[in-house]
Amino acid sequence: MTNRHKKLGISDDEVLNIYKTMLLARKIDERMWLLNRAGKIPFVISCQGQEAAQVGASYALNRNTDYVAPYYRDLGVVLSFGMTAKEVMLSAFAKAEDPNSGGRQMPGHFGQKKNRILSGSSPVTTQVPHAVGVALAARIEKKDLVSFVTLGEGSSNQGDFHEGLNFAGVHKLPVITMVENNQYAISVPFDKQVASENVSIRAKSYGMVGVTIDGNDPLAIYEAVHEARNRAIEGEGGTLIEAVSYRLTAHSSDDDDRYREKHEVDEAKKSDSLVTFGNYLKEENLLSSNLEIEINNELDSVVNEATDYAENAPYAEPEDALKYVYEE
Amino acid sequence: MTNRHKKLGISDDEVLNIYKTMLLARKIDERMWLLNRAGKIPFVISCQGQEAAQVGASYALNRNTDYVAPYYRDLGVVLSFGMTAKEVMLSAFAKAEDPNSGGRQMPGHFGQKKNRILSGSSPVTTQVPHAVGVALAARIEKKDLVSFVTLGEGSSNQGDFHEGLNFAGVHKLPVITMVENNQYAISVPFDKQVASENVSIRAKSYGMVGVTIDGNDPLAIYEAVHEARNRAIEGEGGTLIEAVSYRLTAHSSDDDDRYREKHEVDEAKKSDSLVTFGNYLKEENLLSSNLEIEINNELDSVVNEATDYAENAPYAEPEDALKYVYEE
Amino acid sequence: MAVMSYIQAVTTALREEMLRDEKVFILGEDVGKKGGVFRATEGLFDEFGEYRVLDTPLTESAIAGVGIGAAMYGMRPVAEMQFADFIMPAVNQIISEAAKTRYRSNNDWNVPITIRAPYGGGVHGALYHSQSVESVFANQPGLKIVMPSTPYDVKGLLKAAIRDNDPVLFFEHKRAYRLLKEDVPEEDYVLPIGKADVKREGSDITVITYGLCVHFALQAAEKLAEEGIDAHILDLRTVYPLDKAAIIEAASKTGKVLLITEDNKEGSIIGEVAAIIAENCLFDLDAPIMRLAGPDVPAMPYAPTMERYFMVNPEKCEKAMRDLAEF
Amino acid sequence: MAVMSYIQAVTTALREEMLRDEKVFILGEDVGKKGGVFRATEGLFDEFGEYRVLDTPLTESAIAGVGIGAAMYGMRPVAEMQFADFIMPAVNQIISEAAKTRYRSNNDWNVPITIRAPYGGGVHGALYHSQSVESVFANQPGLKIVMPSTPYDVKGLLKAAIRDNDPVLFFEHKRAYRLLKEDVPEEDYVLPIGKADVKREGSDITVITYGLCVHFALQAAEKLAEEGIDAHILDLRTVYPLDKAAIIEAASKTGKVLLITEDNKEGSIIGEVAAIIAENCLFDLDAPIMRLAGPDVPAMPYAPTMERYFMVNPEKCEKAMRDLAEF
Ligand SMILES: Cc1ncc(C[n+]2csc(CCOP(=O)(O)OP(=O)(O)O)c2C)c(N)n1
Ligand SMILES: Cc1ncc(C[n+]2csc(CCOP(=O)(O)OP(=O)(O)O)c2C)c(N)n1
Ligand SMILES: [Mg+2]
Ligand SMILES: [Mg+2]
Repeated sequence: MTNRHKKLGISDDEVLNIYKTMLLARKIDERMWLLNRAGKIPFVISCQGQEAAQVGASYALNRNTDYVAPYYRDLGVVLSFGMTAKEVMLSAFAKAEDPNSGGRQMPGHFGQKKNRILSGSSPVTTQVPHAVGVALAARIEKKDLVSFVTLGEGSSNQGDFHEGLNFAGVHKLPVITMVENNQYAISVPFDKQVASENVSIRAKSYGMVGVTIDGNDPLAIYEAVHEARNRAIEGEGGTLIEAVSYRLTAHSSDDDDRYREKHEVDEAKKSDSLVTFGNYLKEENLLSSNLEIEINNELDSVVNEATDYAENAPYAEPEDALKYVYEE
Repeated sequence: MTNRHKKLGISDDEVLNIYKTMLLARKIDERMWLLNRAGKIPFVISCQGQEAAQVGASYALNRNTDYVAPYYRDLGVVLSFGMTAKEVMLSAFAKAEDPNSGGRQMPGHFGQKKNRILSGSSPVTTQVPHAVGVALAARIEKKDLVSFVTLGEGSSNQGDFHEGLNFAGVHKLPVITMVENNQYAISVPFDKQVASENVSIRAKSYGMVGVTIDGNDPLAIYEAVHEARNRAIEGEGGTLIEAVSYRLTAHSSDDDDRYREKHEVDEAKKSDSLVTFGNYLKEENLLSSNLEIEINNELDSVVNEATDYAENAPYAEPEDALKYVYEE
Repeated sequence: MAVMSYIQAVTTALREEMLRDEKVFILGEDVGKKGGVFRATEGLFDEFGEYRVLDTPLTESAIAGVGIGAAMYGMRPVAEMQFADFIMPAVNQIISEAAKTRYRSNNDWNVPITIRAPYGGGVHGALYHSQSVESVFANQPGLKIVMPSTPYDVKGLLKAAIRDNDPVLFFEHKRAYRLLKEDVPEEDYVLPIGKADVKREGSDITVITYGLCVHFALQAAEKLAEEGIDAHILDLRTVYPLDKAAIIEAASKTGKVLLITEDNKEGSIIGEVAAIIAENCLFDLDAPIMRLAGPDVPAMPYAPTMERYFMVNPEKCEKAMRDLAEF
Repeated sequence: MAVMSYIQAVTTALREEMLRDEKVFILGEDVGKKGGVFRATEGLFDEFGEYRVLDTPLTESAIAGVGIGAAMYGMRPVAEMQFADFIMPAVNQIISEAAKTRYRSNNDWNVPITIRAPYGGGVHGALYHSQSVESVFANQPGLKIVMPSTPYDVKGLLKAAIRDNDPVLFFEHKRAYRLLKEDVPEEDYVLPIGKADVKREGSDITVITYGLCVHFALQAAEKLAEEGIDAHILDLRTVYPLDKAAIIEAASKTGKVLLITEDNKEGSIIGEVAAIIAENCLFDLDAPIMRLAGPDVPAMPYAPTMERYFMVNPEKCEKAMRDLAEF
């Protein structure tokens, strides 16, 4: 009897890495909320509830060649693609050394060229055509790589989603789109936002394969992305994946969350992937109590060090605001 | 044995009116090409090949209450909704009396408030959200009317199509969207333009009914729009109709058409609805040779009179360019 | 009279107009159940119901476009763009449609829509929650752009915008929302769109500005008054089309003109103001026309050091005004 | 040297750059098989194949956005907007993305895209095939906007745009396409983006303009020369960011300045030019800064009477230049 991850070709080490990356994302996120409530950082926007999809998907990609165009919740994606906790914290504190933007953008606005993480902005969904553009470039240059782009379900109603995916569909470009359906777009719930029964059915509009997956199950997501990547590399075009989970926090530190019922959130917490996936690893005897403590300690010190470093790092000089408008 | 139009509840008179309106559209269109080639009007953009869909659809609407947001080929729609040949010709000649724009816009840019024809622009697909807005207003005001909007299949890739139809879908608004799929968007054929197998499947993205209909068959279109209107009035939301035909002319008088094969056009002409629908009426003994000649003569003189009137009508004064920027 | 914050003036104007005219309705992202991310529409969903305070999908082009369609039908939509920065996907609908419908239809159709959006910086909003976007639209005849500086002006001008039979962009400074408070009449009143307003009479120098910068300039003026420098301050209020007569009068009055905007300098509204002056009352000037504005960088950064460097503030105004007075 | 029309210069520059650098590719509506609705890309599809001259779906935001993504990857896309009027759906991608990527990423990423679009009127194009749209973008640091006036400038500036490591909007006057012809070197050359160019030396009055109006002004200048009025004509060439030094020099030289644009007057590029002059060399002026522009109506009408009324032409230029000289 092989277990689920072995069937997918994931080694025991790798599956533990997936878990660790999810946990690191969660821990950084939680720390940012504490820092925000302590008045140390002005803003936080969370990955909580979406780590499984983000990390599961990333591990199914080629993290040395593929390009990602993440959105603001994708802490799990960027950590998987090589951004460090320290770098994330430098961005949270808006310090000069932040590789995403040198402290120019709010946290969650990822970008790091050396790890092929496309720089992102705040207006939602603009990254979809960008990812299609990378896939088009890969086609022109005959490179075996895919581009991976994420967005929220609310954002899947924007014109750029339609135009971008149709463009990819016409040319069967190697782009994987993952909609992280966390049920809400700030206060507006799914049914006031998306007219279709689910998001993945929209794939039909683009001649693509579309699948809806449990976003709390990193292995299910891994499998879907893995298959999507194979199709993409074979020239069979893009895939639209809908990862269904729930936004466990308020929309951001500026949001009060009063528009939804507490019991709905409590209910969702029962499927929290950190718990359920941890349980899977325990059942598979990969995560002993000792190891769990060890991992937690290790990640806590990573987060502590990152926080300390970032807190003490300098801001950019005021006049640095003038730099890099054009090539210098 | 009842014939097709009776089954649909269309009287003999009405079915002849459909034919006459289609023929009038064709004749006006042909005249405009002649005028263009004679150097009398600078531009023409055609309805040829799409008259059946336009007129069939219009007759299934309530032409006294419903709103239409036509696109530039919809001569058949606006004639059905009450615009006269003379008014169309005034627009072709850009004369002051043109009710669409007073000679400000190119021909094909329809608009006439008294007939509830929304004013249109050149950037494609912007009319889709407008039609949704009318439907939303009808909902707010509890009016039993629908709005009807048309566009080309190329235009169905624009962001405004997606955003507009999703908006309508979420609120189940009474809007009927008809995509006139004439196989080309200027030079770009369907398969380089639309990634889905057909356009109507996109209805699934919006929780709507979608149907693909032979655009050369006015009765089939009538039936589809009739059903769509009933659903809309019952609060069951919008419908996406794809009317498949072929663009029988070049894109416009500025286009040379070299990107497609002549035999493809010749082939399409065999299904020209003016011929096939004329044959239907003949088979049903509604269109005798005498009547056909009579109708042709009647419409020819309508077109002649319209042309003469418009040609001799005055342009707006130069300084009229300053009028109506804001309410005066 | 009631003391009202800038944002309370927004809510009050919306509510009064909705009560006055059934055709007025609100649409936008999170405007309904949540009452808006800044709470500009707080309470209105409960009072007027879903279809008069409609939570839309996350689609700015549709918000504008559906609003335009409803306006053509005869409604009076008030569309909210959650942040001015996010109006960009709606530019086609605003510029190609709203602005041109009356003209292109030869006065047959019109579009009485109001589009509200919070703009401006100094709130740690970084590049995409801090921008001034008015200059994108300030070359589009058919549009009007209103940018009020006080709660009193907000109430009177927002009501005027909603009643206007043409499209109005109504930009509210988000830092002003809770910062600025003043007495506002509880009665109904409207203020004229298209008219600038003298916010301070003075005889030594003329400052022409709008939005939050009006306050910075007023604060600076009080300081400078102690030094004997008497500043005349004109609040543009409507930044497109500009009130040329008021600009010419204010500039001619002192012959020394400082123009202030929070926007990037090049291509901003105040360039046009300078051109109007240079065209119409050049020989009344005793000093070059000075401009104080944000630097020409894409938008203001998040880090407090750089954000402060970008933003106009009372100290920068004071210095520029003193320099001009001493010219 | 070869005699080339303005549009042939476009095609030549594109072709030479595609031959020089494999990363250069073209995308847009009808640019491939048809060779463009104006035939700017004629022959390139056959020479370079589909993926270097790509017919895209009818989606301007995707054309810009896909181009931006490809540019971030390292390609050099040249995107065509079929008409400048239809760039509006792409404004979000251009302003929020292309313009801000270098800055927001602290110089990590850049977007070497060129976006070409035919603009301008006088071709019976009516409201939506005649507009000047530059002012929508001329307040967006990170962007460059080039508007060449001659075939020679087209070739040198389009090559420079394609090689530029930042996004460039390249607006071509559609009436110039076949109207203007001149000798153009067959060798490779580039002209500097950001630099204005003196198109005529003169000592009595200064005309600052760009695009097709440069020719109208030159024609008028020849006529006025017979009357002894000697006009200095500065072609801005890059309208954003402006060449301030050249503007100041040209304005100071004669002390009498006429600014000309085909765009609507209020909020156009020439307002900023006036502001630069009023800020930097006011005391060198002997006359108010004059402006000649389109009227402030949404766009030019189709009917020939009204179109002519809207458009700048040599006669209007001549009259304005004479008025200024006689001031
Ligand atoms: C174009 C645009 N409009 C509005 C916003 C403000 N905004 C930020 S996030 C958000 C909701 C996004 O919802 P969804 O796409 O479901 O993503 P989620 O936050 O739920 O992950 C909104 C409205 C924005 N960032 N961009
Ligand atoms: C936004 C925009 N981009 C480009 C154009 C130029 N243009 C006019 S019609 C057309 C093709 C439209 O094709 P389709 O939607 O299939 O309609 P059809 O003309 O075939 O009926 C194009 C590209 C335009 N009018 N608007
Ligand atoms: Mg969501
Ligand atoms: Mg078509």
